[in-house]
Amino acid sequence: MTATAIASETMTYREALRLALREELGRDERVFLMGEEVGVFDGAYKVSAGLLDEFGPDRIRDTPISEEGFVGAGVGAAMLGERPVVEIMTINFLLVAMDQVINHAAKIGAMFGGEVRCPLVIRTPNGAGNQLTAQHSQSFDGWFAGTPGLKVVAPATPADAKGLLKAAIRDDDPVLVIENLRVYTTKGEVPLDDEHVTPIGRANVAREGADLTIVSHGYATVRALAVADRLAEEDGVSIEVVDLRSLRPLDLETVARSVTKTSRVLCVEEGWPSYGVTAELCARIQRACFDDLDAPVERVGMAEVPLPYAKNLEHAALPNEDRVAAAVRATLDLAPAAA
Amino acid sequence: MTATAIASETMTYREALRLALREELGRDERVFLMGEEVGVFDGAYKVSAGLLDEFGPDRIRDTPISEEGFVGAGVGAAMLGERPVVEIMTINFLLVAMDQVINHAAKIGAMFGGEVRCPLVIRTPNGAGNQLTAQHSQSFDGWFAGTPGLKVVAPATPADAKGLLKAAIRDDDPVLVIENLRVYTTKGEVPLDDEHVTPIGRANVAREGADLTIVSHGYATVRALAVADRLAEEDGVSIEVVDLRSLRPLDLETVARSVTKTSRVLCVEEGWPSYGVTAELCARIQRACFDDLDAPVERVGMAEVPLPYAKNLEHAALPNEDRVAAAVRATLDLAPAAA
Amino acid sequence: MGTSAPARQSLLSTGERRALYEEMVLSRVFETEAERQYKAARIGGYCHLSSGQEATTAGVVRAMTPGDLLVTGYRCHGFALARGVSPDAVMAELFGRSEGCAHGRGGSMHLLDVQRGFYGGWGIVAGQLPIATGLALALVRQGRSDAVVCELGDGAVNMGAWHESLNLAALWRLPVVFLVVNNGYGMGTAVERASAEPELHKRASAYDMPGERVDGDDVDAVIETTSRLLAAAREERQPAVLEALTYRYRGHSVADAGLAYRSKDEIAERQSRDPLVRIRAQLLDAGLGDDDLDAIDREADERVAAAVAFAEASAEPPVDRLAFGMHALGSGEQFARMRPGSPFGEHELTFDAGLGA
Amino acid sequence: MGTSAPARQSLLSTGERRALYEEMVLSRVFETEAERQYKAARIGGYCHLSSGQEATTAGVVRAMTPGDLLVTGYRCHGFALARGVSPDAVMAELFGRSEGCAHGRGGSMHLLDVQRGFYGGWGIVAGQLPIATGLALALVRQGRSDAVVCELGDGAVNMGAWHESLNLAALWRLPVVFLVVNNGYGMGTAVERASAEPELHKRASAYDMPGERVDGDDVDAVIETTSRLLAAAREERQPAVLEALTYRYRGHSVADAGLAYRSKDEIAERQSRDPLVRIRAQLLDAGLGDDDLDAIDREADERVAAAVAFAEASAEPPVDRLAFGMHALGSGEQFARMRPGSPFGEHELTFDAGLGA
Ligand SMILES: Cc1ncc(C[n+]2csc(CCOP(=O)(O)OP(=O)(O)O)c2C)c(N)n1
Ligand SMILES: Cc1ncc(C[n+]2csc(CCOP(=O)(O)OP(=O)(O)O)c2C)c(N)n1
Ligand SMILES: [Mg+2]
Ligand SMILES: [Mg+2]
Repeated sequence: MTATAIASETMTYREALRLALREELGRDERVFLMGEEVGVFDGAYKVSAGLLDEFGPDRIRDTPISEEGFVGAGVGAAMLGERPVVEIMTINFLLVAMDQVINHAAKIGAMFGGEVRCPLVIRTPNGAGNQLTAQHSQSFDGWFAGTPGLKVVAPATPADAKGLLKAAIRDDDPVLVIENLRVYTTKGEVPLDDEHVTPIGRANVAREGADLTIVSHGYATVRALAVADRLAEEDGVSIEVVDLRSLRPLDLETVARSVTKTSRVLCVEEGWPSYGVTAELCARIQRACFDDLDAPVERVGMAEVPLPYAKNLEHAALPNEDRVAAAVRATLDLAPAAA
Repeated sequence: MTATAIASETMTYREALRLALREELGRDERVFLMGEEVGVFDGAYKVSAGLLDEFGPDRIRDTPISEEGFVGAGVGAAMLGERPVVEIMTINFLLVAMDQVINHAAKIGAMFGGEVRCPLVIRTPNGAGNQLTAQHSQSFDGWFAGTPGLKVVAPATPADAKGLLKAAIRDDDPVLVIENLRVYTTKGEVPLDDEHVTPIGRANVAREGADLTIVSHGYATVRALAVADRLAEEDGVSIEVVDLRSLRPLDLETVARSVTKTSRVLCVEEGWPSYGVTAELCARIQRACFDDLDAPVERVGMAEVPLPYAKNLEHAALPNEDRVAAAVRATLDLAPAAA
Repeated sequence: MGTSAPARQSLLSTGERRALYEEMVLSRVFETEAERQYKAARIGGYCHLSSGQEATTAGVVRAMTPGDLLVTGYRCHGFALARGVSPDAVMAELFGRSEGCAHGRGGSMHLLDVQRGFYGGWGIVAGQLPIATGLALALVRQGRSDAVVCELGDGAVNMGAWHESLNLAALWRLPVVFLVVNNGYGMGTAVERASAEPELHKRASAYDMPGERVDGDDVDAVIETTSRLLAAAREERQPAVLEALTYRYRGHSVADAGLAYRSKDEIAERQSRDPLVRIRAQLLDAGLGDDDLDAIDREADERVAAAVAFAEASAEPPVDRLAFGMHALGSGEQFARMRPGSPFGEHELTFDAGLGA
Repeated sequence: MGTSAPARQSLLSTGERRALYEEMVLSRVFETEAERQYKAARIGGYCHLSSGQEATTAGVVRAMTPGDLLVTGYRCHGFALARGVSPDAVMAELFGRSEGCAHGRGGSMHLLDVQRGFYGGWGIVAGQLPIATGLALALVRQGRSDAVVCELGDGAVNMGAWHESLNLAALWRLPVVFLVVNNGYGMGTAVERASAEPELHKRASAYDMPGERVDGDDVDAVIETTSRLLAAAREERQPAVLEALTYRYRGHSVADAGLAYRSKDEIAERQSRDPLVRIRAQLLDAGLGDDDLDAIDREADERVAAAVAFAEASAEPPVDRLAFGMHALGSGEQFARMRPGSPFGEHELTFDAGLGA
């Protein structure tokens, strides 16, 4: 922390989200949090711990297990000018509320000719936990990012967790904030300035490098940075990591600038790559950087199976650091001649 | 129809689906059709017209408006060895049943260690009709194709409509058959042989050509073929059209063979291209054919907006023939030098 | 039949009843014309008519105060007109023109007018219920003493969204009246073939919520019952279910002949009890003359003809505003860096078309 | 309390009651050990215990015939054991081993044994209800006179899937009994804070379906009521709701201390009425000696210790069978042409790993 920097503090990703909620709840009466176990239980993953005592049951509203019902209630409340933040315990459960998110929230602005808006925020973690198995270890990020009318962000660091959640709450459109089960406990410096807002639609070069670019979001960025450090040591390669932060809009300008520099790129995601986020990245990068690429755009994600329970199978199926490192090496091995 | 060919008949896509249903209902007692208005009403789009009289209300089962309930009922019945064919009036309504399709049907085989299977078929049309507007004009093809545990097919011709629906019904895994609102009335030759089954996972070179490959599925293939004929005439270019037929599994071998020959490729889909089916095609083609491409893999789809009602806006937003033709020309214009 | 009897002596003055007649006739004439225009291919999409249901539509809306909110399904022409949206704006919307109430973006199913508290016009069966619940929650949070009327059909009561919404509304005591317009069929499916409890209002008990059934063709009964339930919603935050029994004369949509699943006799029998005829008779009893009433009918014809002329004259929405309204002002800035590598033609079609830039 | 009184004179012989005691003790001991193993990090994922609910679990399964089918939520250890799945296969599954009942792919939430008619162990709240409805539909289509028991929790009755499933079951007269295990809480949410109608069995009336409530800690009452409802399901295709009132001693899952939303006193009070103590007292009354019963307890300890040993000895599932079971035999052929351009490492991880090739 340099002398000129704004006061900041080291905290977990979870605490950074809580800080953002507390600041926005305090700033704007229209903001309220709604979801299963967000109050009395302090949140299934403790993001909202303590907020019930501070803001009361009207603003920290426990719901029945009825995702379709209370996501839709968020949509309706937002249409009347409220600023609901709906917590979905994990993204897997958003599948029972898809109709409200895709057929309703995402349609309102355009379908009604701009006559009414829907400033709704939905927060939910994606990805694998610790052997949570097939029904509880998914990432549907690309489905939402591919839906016109929605905005989708996925912070990878505590600072961005605070900044992007605040940006989402202040945005006048429906925004999905994708968190991650494993990232909650990661730590980092977080600005205490209550105007610390990370703009939507801006990627971040999380690590500078010259030989290859890794493009990722959310927890995959944490993995990417670890692999970059490891390969710098083991292979002496210099990897640049572009953390997308936003999936819709997508900041391809920043990605393309990096790829133009490194000529090689690996896209990493927690979810299944086929028809996933990394598919879109490959599609845009090969078009934007066709003349710059020395090798095909590569990608790594979760093995294309419903995630198995057994620890060894789960580890093998996830985009673990060994798999990411192997993909980096393979991408670097391809002689430019081949291109 | 050549002398050696099996007896075939010209019929609409809708009639071909009905023929497949009739044949399979007759062949296997375990097969039954279930959905809204499939019986007394003859089907919202008349695919099942007449089948109620022929097979009775137990096998042509009208349901309440409860997609989550009866899709799940199909899952359960399939687990006990039945062969349910569930009709969803349009793919937009599948959003209320996503949990049963993605969190349940797709998980059964792997999550239960192969102890039980789910031979379920879901049939539903995607795409735009005639000014049906934002909530009724969508295509979520890639969402399902990106879900391990599912198989997804999308016939573009009456012959494949019959062949792929029969293949889906006979398959031991859950299969989504994606039809299309506009393709129902298209006509074509359909083999009458009741063993006419189109294998899942095999694309079809629907038109041979040398200058550029269009890769598409469903109704987009109908558009692609029309554009190919038109540009052959207007510009004297030779376009090859690869009709995917299956989205999961995806027959990249056939696609790559064509691209290797033409060196230029345009992917077309009815839905939104970002994070869509064409994104996955771009990702795989650029990797499989990196050294063969003279231009980036291009794509065209529905404009990235909730489809507006007004006729002129709807036309502009859809991947109409003018937009596809313009994309073909732009892709051909790019000098190989540029690559 | 378990319907509550019409109010002993009507709450309506003759003038009010006359005004209701005007509304009901206007709705009937408007939709008859809409069907004609649809068949002339000047209206597209689905077009769901409510001919026969006018007493329910007009009566319910009459019981609402200006501050109350309205949400409906896709069969919403009558509700929009009853709530005071001009026939011009509605017809222009059906024609897909800029001066339509949704600027040509929504069409028949997605009418709205937020100034009049009409929050749409929704097309997914029962999808509007959670939204209505949320509007009611917002009313409470904002300290308003208004209520929400949420229209749905008899087919919608079998959707999960019905269950989740009613439970939330009852649990949180939200001011919303769920109006079940029971016209006997969901497309071709009779109520008894869809609902295990065909007396739909009884389902309210599963949420410890009052549920009532009313003859939806008796405008006095509709107004009386709706007023009572809305008052309880406004004053005690008591949500409720109101089932109105009525009948749809035309097919499910203009594309459906409506004869595969019901008999011509059944339709004729219902038409013989046409709510328009009923109220017209009441007005004659009240001393109005046939000429008065014929004049009202003529005015409706003229009003609708004028609406068609207005719609024809209204401009098509400009194609370069394809994405108009999709995102809030300022969003263009957020999307500015998305262009590299975009699908062919995407810029022209979307990014340059009203991303609130 | 509106619970049906225990059957006047019990239907159970002392031998049968003794067998039930064995089952209940085995379940309790098994789960106590599972918690220990979880804390020793040899079991992962979520681990939901049913300690305190044994009378409901054992009683309901006892009322089932071999041909009946069982579907449950994720809190399913006790149901698997009661249905006769060996503790070895269950513990091996919790350990994620090849000899687990789901070959290590499912874990605690996804136990099953189709030979015993147990169709899983599901993790999405209420997701198992539509599936149970479909199993019942299949029973009818196959002309079988068996029935389905579908377990769910008190929190699941607020999901749309509950509503759609019960309506379908009633409308189509499907042989299924929906067993609502009301243990007072859904995670930290008390029933009254989640359901507008806290007497959950009453919700059955919305489907014109019988609904009953029973003291879930009274094993005789559970068996009597379940038997009656299952008989009606088998013989008259009459679906029903059975609400069993019981209590969960431990937290929602092993990760939850279970004290943030309820008092220590409340837990102690319930434990003072432990169903295991109750049935043990009944057996003593019936003439069994403490030594007999202590022997049963010891056998349970040994059986569970043996299960742990079995699980430890069982092999981990081979990583090269990552996709085992995902697709039916012959699917490898269908996927053979998907490889070009596949994501890095995909072949090794998926295509070569049990696509039924
Ligand atoms: C979730 C969903 N499923 C199916 C449809 C197709 N659909 C449109 S209207 C309708 C019938 C609705 O009937 P009802 O609720 O009685 O309303 P009514 O048309 O009689 O006014 C159906 C099945 C839909 N729009 N949404
Ligand atoms: C659709 C859905 N939403 C949320 C969850 C997370 N969750 C798992 S169990 C549970 C509580 C369920 O309580 P109850 O139905 O009473 O069953 P119990 O745990 O008491 O046996 C919740 C909210 C889920 N699994 N599925
Ligand atoms: Mg109806
Ligand atoms: Mg519970």
